[in-house]
Amino acid sequence: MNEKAIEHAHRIGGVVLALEGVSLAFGGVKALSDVSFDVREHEVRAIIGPNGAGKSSMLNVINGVYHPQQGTIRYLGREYHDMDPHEVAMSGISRTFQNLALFKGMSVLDNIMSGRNLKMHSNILLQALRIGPALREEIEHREVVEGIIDFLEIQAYRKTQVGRLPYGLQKRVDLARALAMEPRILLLDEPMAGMNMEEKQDMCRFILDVNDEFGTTIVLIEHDMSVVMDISDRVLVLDYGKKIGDGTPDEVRANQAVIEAYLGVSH
Amino acid sequence: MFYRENGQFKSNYASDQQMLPILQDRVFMGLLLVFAFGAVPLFVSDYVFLSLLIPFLILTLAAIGLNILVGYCGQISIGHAAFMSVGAYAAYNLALRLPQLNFLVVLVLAGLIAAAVGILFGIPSLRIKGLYLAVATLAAQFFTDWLFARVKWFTNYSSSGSVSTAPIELFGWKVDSPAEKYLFLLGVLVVFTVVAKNLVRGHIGRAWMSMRDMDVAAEVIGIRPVYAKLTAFAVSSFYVGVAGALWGFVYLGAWEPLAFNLSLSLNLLFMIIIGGMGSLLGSYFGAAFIVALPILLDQVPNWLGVEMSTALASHLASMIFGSLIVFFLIVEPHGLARLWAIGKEKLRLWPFPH
Amino acid sequence: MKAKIAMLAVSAAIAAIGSTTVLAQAKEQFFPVLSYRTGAYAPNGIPFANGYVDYLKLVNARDGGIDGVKITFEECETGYATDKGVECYERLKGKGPTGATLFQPLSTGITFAVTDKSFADKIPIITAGYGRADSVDGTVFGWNFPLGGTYWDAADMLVQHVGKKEGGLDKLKGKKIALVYHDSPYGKEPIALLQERAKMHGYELLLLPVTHPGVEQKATWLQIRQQRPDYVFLWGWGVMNSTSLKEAVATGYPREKMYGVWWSGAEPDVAPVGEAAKGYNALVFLAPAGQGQVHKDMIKYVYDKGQGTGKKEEIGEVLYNRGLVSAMMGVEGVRRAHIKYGKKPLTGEQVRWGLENLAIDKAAIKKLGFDGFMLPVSTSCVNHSGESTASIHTWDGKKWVVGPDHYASDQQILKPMIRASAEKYATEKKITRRDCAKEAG
Amino acid sequence: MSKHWPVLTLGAVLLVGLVLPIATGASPPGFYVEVLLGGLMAGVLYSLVALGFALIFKASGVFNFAQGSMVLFAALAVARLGEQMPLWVAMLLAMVIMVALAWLIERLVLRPLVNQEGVALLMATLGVTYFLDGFGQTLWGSGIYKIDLGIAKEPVMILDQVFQGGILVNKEDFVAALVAAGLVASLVLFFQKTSTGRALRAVADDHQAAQSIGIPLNYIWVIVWSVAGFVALVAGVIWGSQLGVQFSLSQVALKALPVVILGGFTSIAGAIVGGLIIGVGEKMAEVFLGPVMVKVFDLAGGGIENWFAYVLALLFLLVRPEGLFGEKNIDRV
Repeated sequence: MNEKAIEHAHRIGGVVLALEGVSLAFGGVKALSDVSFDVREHEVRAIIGPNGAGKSSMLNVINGVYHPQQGTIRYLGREYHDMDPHEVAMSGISRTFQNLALFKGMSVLDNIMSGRNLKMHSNILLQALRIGPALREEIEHREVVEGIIDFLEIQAYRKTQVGRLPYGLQKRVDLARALAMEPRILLLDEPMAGMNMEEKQDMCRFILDVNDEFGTTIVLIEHDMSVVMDISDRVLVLDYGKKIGDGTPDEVRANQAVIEAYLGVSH
Repeated sequence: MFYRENGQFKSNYASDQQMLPILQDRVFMGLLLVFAFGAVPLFVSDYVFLSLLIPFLILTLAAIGLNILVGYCGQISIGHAAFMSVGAYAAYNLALRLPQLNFLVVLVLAGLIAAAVGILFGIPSLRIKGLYLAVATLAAQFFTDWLFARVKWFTNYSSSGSVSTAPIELFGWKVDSPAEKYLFLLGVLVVFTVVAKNLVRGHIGRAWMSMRDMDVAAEVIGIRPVYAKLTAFAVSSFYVGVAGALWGFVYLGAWEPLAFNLSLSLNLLFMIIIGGMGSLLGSYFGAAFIVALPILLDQVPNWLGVEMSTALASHLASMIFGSLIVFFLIVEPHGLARLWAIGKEKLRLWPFPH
Repeated sequence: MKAKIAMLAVSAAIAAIGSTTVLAQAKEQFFPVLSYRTGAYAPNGIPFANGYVDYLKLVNARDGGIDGVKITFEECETGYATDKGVECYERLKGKGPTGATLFQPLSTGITFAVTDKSFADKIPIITAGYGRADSVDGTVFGWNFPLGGTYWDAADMLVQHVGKKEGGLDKLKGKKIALVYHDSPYGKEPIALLQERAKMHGYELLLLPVTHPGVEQKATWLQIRQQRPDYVFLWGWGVMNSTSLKEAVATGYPREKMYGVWWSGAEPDVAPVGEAAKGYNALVFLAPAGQGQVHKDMIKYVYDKGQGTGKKEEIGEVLYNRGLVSAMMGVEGVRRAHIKYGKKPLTGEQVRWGLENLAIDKAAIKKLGFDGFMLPVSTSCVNHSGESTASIHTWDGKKWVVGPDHYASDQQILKPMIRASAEKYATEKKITRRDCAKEAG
Repeated sequence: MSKHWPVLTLGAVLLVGLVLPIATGASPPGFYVEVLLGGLMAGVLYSLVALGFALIFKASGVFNFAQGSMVLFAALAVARLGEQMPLWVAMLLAMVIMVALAWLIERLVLRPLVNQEGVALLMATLGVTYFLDGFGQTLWGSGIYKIDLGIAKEPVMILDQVFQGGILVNKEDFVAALVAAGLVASLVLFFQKTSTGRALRAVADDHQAAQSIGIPLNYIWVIVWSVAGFVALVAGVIWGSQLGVQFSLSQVALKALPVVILGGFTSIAGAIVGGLIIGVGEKMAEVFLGPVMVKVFDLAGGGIENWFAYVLALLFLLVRPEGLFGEKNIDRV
C-alpha cells in the first residue's frame, strides 16, 4: 500500500448508510430480495453483478425512486421508508444515471446549475424581477458551478445544448450535475459504460479526485472489473436480486459464488 | 460581417448572464422597440391595429403563458382558453364591483385569480402525464364554459349572458383609440416578456425545464415536482388570465362565454407549436402567424382579383391553414423560432461560412 | 442591417394588408355583408345571405342603384363567431367612398360586440328581428335598429297566442311553459320578458338551455318528458331546431304545443324531420315563404342573366325572403336619407337619419314588390324598431301555412323594461341620452 | 385487492348515483328506466367513437383529433352520393373514399412525422381536421343533407303494464344502438381472432418487435386508419340519419374524449365500458342532478352534462392515472 492509500484508509469513517433486508418486487417479478449492506463515510463502495441483478434497482431504492416493500434504510442514523427522491436529494444523496438522464433541451451550464436548485431559495417574485437576492443567488451559484466545470474540464461546452454533445462528455455533465449538489453520498450508475479506454481513465481520475478532494462517499455500479477492483474499497455482489458476496476486492475475487455467477453469464 | 460576437469578452458572470449578451442583439432590440413604440403608430391604419396588431399582442401574451406550461414545463393543456375566461370574468367583476380600482391592479388581481384556478386544474398533472393530462385539461375548458354561462352572478345578472365593459382609464389616460390601445398593450407585453425571460432563466425556469426533459431525474436531483408543476400552472394561468382580461376589455369590449371556447384553446396551442415550444420569441412568431394567416388567406382572392364566393374562400382558407400546420410540423417541428435561430447562426458566419 | 430588413418586411406586410382600401371617389354606396356560409349554422346562413345579396344586385340591375347611386358590396365570412364578426366589421367599415353604409351582423353575439363600436364609428346597425331588445330605445342606442321587432316582442306575442288558445291570459295561471333555448345571447334574450309575464299571469317558466351547436338534446327532452310542460317555446338556430323537433318526436311531445321564434320556423328546421314535424308552429314576422312581384323581378333581372347568388328553386324560402326584406330595409333607409342629404353616396351618420325616419307604408310595400310579405314599418329617433307585428305559421308536413291572427307586443309591458335596461347600459357605459326633440329641431 | 379500490369506489359512487333518484322517489320508475335506456343508447355510440380513438392510439400512438371530422366527412359522402345512387352503393363508395383518405393521411402526414412527440402528432391531426372540414364542405357542400335509413321515427310504448305510463323507446335510437353494439362486438372479434387483428395488437405493443417479425408498419397504419374511417362512417351514418348531415356532426365526436381517458387510451374494453358509464352518467346527472343544482345555486339552466363526463373522468384519473383498463406505467431510470 502506498502512502496515499494509507491516508485514504484512515479517512474512512463510520457507517453513514445502511440497508437491511430490502425487498422490492414489480407485480410478480422480484427485483431485490432481502438485501442488506452498508456504506461507510468517505469510502468508494462498488456494486457489481450481471445484467438484471438488481443493481440499478438498488440505487433507485436508495434515492427514493422505488419504495421497497420490505426492509429499512438507515441514513445518518435516521431510518427512512417512503422518502420521495427530492427529499433524499435534500438530505445529501445525489446520483448519476445509467442511461443518461440529462435535461436534453437545456445547455450544459443550465444542466449543472439545476443541480444547485435545491440550494436556491429566492421567491418567485424576486426571480421574476431578477433583483436583489435573486440576482445575487444566480451569480453565487454560478461561481460554484464554474468551479465544477473547471474541475471536470468541460469549459468549452458551457453554452452547448447538452443533447448535441458526444456521449463521453454527456457522462461528464451528468457527473457535474450530481457534484453541483455537493452531496455527502454520490451514487454513480455505470459512469464508464460505453466509454473508450482513455475516457475511462479520465472518469476514474475524476471519481477518485472527488473522493479525495471533497471527501464524498461514493457508491458505484460498474461492469468493468478492472476498474472496480482498482478504485473501490469494498464491493457488493448481486445476482438475481440477491446478495452473493460482500467485502474488499480481494475477498470478492476469491468468493466462489461470485466466480460462478460471472462465469455463468458472459466470461 | 455585421453580426459578430468576437472580441466581446465577458469579464464577470453578471454580464455573461444578461438577457442579451451580444451587443448587436441589444442594438437590434433597441431599434425594434423604438420602431414598435414610435414609428408604428404613425403609419398604421385603424384596421391593422384592431384586427391584426391588437389581437396579435394579446394572443402573444397568452401564447407566452401557455408556452411556460407546455414548452418549458412539458405539461400539455388543450383547455387554456378556460383560464383566459377566468381572467376576463374576474376582471369584469372586479372592475364592476370595485370601480375605484386602477385597471392595472384589476389586471394583476384577475391574473392571480386565474392562477389560483390554474393551480386547481393543475393538480391532476401530479398524477397523470402526457396526452392523458392533455385531454383531462379539457375539463377546465368545458367547466368554465358552463360556469360563466350559468352562474348569473358572474355576468352581473345580464339578461343575455353577455357582458360589456367601459373603456379603460389609467391615471387619467383614457385608452380609447386603436393606437392608444396598441401602445398600452405593447407596454404590458414588453413588461411581461421581460418577466417571463427572467423566470425561465432563473432557478424556477430550470426546475420547469428539468420536469419537461426528464421528470424522474429532476426529482432525483432535488426538484420537487409538486412545486415545479404547480408553479408552472400558476404562472402560466396568470399570464393567460391577464391576456384573457385584455382580450375582453381591450379587444372585444363585449363578450359571451363562447368567446373563450375550445377553438381559442386550440389556436393557442397552434401558436406555440408553430412558433416554437420553449421559446419566448416563438410565442411572438406563432401568434403573428396564427392571427395573420386566416386574414391573409381571406383576402388573397381579393388581391388576385379572383371572383370567389366567401364560402369557397373560407373553405379553401381552412384547407390551406390545415395543410400549412401539417407542413410546418413536418418541415420544422421545433417551430419558427428554430428557423430564426438557424438563420442567425448562418448570419454569424456570413460571409465566411467556414 | 438585419434590423432594417426585418423592419422593411414588417412594414411591407402591414402596408399590404392595410392597403386593400382603395379609395375611388365614385358615385357608389358601399354595403358590407356579414354572412356565414360555413360552419355549424351554414344551412341557415346561406339562404339568408343569398337573399340579402340578391336584393342588392336587383336594385342595381333593375333600378340602376338607389336613386342612381350604384350599390357596391363585399361579403365577409363570420362563421357565426363573434371574434371573426368583429374582424369583418373592422375590415369593412372603412371601405367605399363614404365608408360602410350600415351593418347587419346576423348574430346577436356580434351585435353585442359591435354595438359598443358603433358610437365611435357612427355606422348604423340593423338587426331585423334579432339583436338586443333594449336597443329599441334610440336615445341610448343611437345606432342600433332592431327593425320589425325584438325577442321581447316575439316572446310577448307567443305568450299572447297561447293565452288566447287557453281562452284568456288569466287561464295561464298554474300552467307550465318551457323555454328551450340556444345557450347564447340570442337564446337568453326572451327570458327577461317571459319572467315578467310569468309574474303577471302566474305560469311556471322552465328554462332549458341547449349548448352550441345544439345536437345534444337528449337530456333536455327527457326533462320535458318528466315535467310535461303545457307549451314549449323554441328559441333555436340552425341544427338545434331540427334536433329539437326530432327529440320531440322521440319523446312523444306533441308538436302542436311547440312554438318557435321566427328564427325557428324555416325550411331547414323542419325538412330533416319532414312529416313528423307536422303541427309545429312558429312565429312568422314580415316575410313568410312564397313568391311575389319582387321574386319575379329577381328572376327576370338577376337569375335569368346568370347573376343569381344561389339556386333558382330556393328563391322564396323563408330565410331567403328574410334576407330580401333585411336588405330592402337598409336600401330604403338610404333612399329616405337621400331626401335630406341629396342623391349621392352617404355616410353612415347620414343613413342613420334615413333609418330613423323610415315610413314604409302599404303603398310603398306594394311598389317595392313586397306585397304580402311584410307589414308597414315606421321608425323615429326615439323608437328604433317600429311597430312589431307577427303571425303564427304551422308546418303541415309539406309547407308552412300562415294562421289568421296578427299579434302585436304589449307596449305597456315592454316600454318600462326597455327603458330600465337601456338606462342600465347607459350608466355602465357612461352614455348621455340623445335629446331627440332638439335634434329634430 | 387493495389496488382495485379506485375502481371499486367508482363503481360504488355510480351505483349510489344510479339508485338515488329512484330510492328518494325523485323519479317514477318508468321514467327512470327511460333515462337509463337513453343513456345506454347514447353510451353505445360513444363507445363506438371511442373505439376509433383507441384503435389509432394503440397502433400508431396518435391521438386522433380528426376523428370528428372523419365522421362528418364520411356522413357527407354517404348523404351526397346517396342522392345519386342507392344508399348501400353510396356507403360502399364512401368506404372506398375513407380508405383512400386513410392511405393519404398515412402517406402525407404520419409517415413524415414518425417518431415525433405525441403533442406534435396531436397537432398534426388538428391540421387534418381543418383540412377535412374545408375539403368536405367544398366537395359536398355545407347545407343540411339527409340519410334515410328507412326506420320509423315515431316512438313506441313498451312495458306499459309494468310501469305506470309505460316506457317510451325510440325505434331509431334503438336500431342505432344495436348496430353500434354489433360493430363494437365485431371489432373486438376482429382484433382477438383474425391474424391481421393480432398483428395490429403486436404493433401496438412493440413497434420494433412487430417489424422484426415482418409486419410492415405502414401497411398496418393504413389498415388501422381505414378501420377508424369505417367506424367514422358508421357513426356518421347513424348520427346523420338522426340529426341530419351537417357540420355539427364533427363536434359530436368530442363527446367520446372523456370516454377515452376514463377507459384508458389503449384499451378496447375500456372504450366500451367507459362509453356506457359516461352515457348513462351524464344523462342521469343532467336529468336528476341538474335541476337540483339549478335550484340550489340559482343557475340559469342546467347543462351540466357538458362537463360532467370530463370531471368524472378527471377525478377518477386522480386516483388511478392509467384509467379503468389502461396499463400501469413504471418509470425506469
